Amino acid sequence: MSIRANAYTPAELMIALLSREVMGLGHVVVGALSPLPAAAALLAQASGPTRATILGSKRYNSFTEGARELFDCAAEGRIDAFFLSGGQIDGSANINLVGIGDPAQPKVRFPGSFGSAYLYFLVPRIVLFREEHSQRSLVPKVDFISAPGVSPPNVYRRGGPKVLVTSLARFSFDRRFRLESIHPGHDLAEIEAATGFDFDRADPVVETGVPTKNELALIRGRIREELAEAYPIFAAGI
Amino acid sequence: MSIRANAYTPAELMIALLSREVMGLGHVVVGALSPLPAAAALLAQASGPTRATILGSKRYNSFTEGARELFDCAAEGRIDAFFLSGGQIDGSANINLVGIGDPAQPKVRFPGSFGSAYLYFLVPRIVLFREEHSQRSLVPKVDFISAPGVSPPNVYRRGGPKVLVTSLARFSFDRRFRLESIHPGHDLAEIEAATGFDFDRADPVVETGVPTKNELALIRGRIREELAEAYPIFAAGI
Amino acid sequence: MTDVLTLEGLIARIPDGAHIAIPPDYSFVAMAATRALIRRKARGLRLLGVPTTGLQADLLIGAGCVAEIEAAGVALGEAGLAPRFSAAARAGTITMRDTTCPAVHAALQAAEKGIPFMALRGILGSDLVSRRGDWRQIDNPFGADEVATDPILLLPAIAPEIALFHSPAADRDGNVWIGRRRELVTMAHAARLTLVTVEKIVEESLLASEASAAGTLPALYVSAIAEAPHGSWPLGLGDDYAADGAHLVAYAEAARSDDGFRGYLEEFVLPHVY
Amino acid sequence: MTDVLTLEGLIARIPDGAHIAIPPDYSFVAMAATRALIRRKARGLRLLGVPTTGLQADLLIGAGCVAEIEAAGVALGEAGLAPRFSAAARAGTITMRDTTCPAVHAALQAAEKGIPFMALRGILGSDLVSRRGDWRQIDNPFGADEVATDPILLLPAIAPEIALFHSPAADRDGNVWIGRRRELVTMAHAARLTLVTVEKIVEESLLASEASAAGTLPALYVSAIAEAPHGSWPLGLGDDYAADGAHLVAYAEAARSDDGFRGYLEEFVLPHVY
Repeated sequence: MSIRANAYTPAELMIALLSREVMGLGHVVVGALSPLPAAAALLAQASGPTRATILGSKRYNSFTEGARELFDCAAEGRIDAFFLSGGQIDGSANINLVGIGDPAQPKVRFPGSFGSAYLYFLVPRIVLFREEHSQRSLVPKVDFISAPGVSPPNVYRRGGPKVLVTSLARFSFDRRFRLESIHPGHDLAEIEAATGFDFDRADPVVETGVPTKNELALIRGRIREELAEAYPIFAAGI
Repeated sequence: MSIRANAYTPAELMIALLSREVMGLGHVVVGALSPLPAAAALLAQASGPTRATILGSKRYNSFTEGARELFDCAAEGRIDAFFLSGGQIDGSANINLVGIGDPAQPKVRFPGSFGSAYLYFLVPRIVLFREEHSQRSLVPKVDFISAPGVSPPNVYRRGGPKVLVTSLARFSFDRRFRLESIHPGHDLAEIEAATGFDFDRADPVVETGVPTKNELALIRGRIREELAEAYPIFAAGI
Repeated sequence: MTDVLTLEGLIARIPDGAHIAIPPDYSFVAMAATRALIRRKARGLRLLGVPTTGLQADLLIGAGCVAEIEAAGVALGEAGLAPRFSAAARAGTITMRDTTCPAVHAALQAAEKGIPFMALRGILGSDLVSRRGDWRQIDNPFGADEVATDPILLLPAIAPEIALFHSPAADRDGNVWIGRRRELVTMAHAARLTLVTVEKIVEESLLASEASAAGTLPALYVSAIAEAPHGSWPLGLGDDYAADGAHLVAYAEAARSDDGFRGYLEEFVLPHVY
Repeated sequence: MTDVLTLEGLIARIPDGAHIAIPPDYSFVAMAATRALIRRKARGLRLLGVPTTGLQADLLIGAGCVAEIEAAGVALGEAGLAPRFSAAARAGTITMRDTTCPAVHAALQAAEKGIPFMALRGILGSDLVSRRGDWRQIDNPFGADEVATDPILLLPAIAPEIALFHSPAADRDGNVWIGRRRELVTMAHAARLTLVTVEKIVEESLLASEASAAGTLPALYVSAIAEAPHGSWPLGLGDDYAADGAHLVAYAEAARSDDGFRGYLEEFVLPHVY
């Protein structure tokens, strides 16, 4: 491994990459149980005009109408970006947050769909993230569609998945995934082997830009501190 | 006039009679611009287990969800009685709070329907009141139905008008008005001449019970004080 | 970001013809802003009373600022009928869209939730339904009975261009105190632009404690604020001050005639001292 | 009138088989009441997470109190998956009704408004729709386009039998502080019975000032309250105390096995010291 590749942790890489996906947007919201996107949104907020709303935080959450306000806020067009993940993600950007196997008696049970089935339609820019890049997480077809990646033209839809960031690569999405860049230290063959769905390739597929000194300094300083309120365990581990 | 009839004012008679219509009920609500019913509800509250909610009051209004809570509260079945009036009231208990003549350019314009079109259906016991007992106020057919007195059987309706109290008499209502009692100092001929709609007669039609000493003492003391917060002008005139 | 403007700067954000949601007379009415609107000769406004209105609409109507008004009621409280509204309605110089209180709330909640309509019980058989034309009746798809229909009204969402009100306080970030007047929150959520005049701008963030946050509309929804001390007068404002009852009675008397109303404007509105 | 009861008296109001709405783990969860429910061997409960749940449901499921659960998510926050929920779902010993957060809020709002359903955008094409069966798709009657359909989902109202939560304070009249956790208000409005445990009962009315009234659920909706100091532990409670993270991690570890979970119950639930 090069010195450059050693200079940051996998989590720091994810945080930097996810923050670039929302940099400069007006209002970026992060759901529950999402420490990596929370750090990324705070990094975007620290670097520009972005307002970051972090569910689970009191400091970075100005909602005062209870748990439903996030969803009404999205419906009103006041949220520009949101992060989603999935136990499984397939080539049509369908995400599965429910489980593996028959949903009535699953082999593996995930926590549940949360707001995905709604926000996937209402927020213009959905950033998908999945650290584990494997045939197990990126599948040909999800066992359960918590939220569909694409909809028929007559279905009211103001947004959807635009990009997927994993620990190996970055894909764009427009009805199909397209490999845009590969993170340093990995190659196309590795990604092809680890991806369960078909995808297109950008021409050229470039190398992902590593975290800058400035990004790393912010992550290790200000962002870590800001994150500790809502994600104490995760922040301690950065 | 007898001494007895001189012992109370017309407003005191209305307050006492309206309070008897809601006495002992759990939750009685009074809308805006309704000083007589407000006094009546406070009198019921002072005399028994009733909770009186007075819109326009801060002291006798525990709603904390803004102006819509009254209506949601009624829909949840948490309101037992409400008072309504009308610029016109007809023999089917239709009430008109909009105006006389063509609604697009009325000869007389009333303030509007407020919550009547809703609460008339949702609150079990609606008490109608109209001080002016005349051919002008009690009409064969209203010019505009703000809220209908009766509905077809398939229409969801949990309540409606049960009684009408005027300065002359008390009527019950069950698809038609029925004269139940005549206030002291008045007679059937006077009421027949002053009423624009057909009505049935109870057998016998009795004399309305006058305000008791206790009712009058409460009205002139505690109720007047309690009322002054929301209706200072009216309370000063009692 | 919420802009901090002068009263005139805030009013300049309201174009002629704007669709403006306003609160009822007992609560947080932007009267100083209303007088400023009259001074700048606003025209063609479409008012939405949430769910009713009174003095604010009566002044604007009398001053010729209003084309249309939707409200469940227009009256001056204990001071009686709204004289300029009544006169304009009789003359047919404004379009009155009669409604009922819960229909206004439900339609704003529909806009808040980004849904095209909200169902509401009651109302069926009222002439309001036939007069409006934009409400639809359907058979409840969840009706239990296989034989009988269960008619229910659907009300289309109302998303006002502007929500305009007055509040006791805002902070420098633009968070606005609304207390328990939560129809103001719904108005702001449903509206494209929310403009708020305030008694004062405070230094400490209203979101700093859970206690004050509970009664706060976040700056996220507030386009601009402007200081306007005693800005609800002659109406009252929460715990801050009561309505000026004598003034309201005098207004109701003066506004009965065109001349009397003009005299009122010249004394209390046009000089820009109130 | 709101009754002031002991914790056990309050819990006695919850019959076996009751349909209970509960808040998410980050907010006002009645954990002391949950332990009391386990001690009294409640059975057949149907839980509604508003809109999610975590430790509370996991404990009740592990202790055999739960027949069915409807929630948009069940997890222990930073401590990871909910082990007893996952095990029961795999074994098929509970019925899991998967949903999505805004659908829970909308269905409770429908109950609050006394309407049979609420429309909601999104969701179409999710397997949630086909799995549930109680949601209906219609063509939006207000659709602008004469040719194309505009499919939209209708969700039936959910009116829980009981809303159960914990709060920092109530007053003697039964008014309960909820701050900005307004989903608790919606829960209480929608539910037939609302039972609240509180850190303390205060002497001054929470409705005495506009400032405290803004964050208060009125007693009108509160059936009974009971004092339960530190009653959200090991979860956090607003500004009062943070979650006990170490305890939650230890629970998540212990609850991975039947034996570990039984040991947890014996140490922290059955002795009635917490």
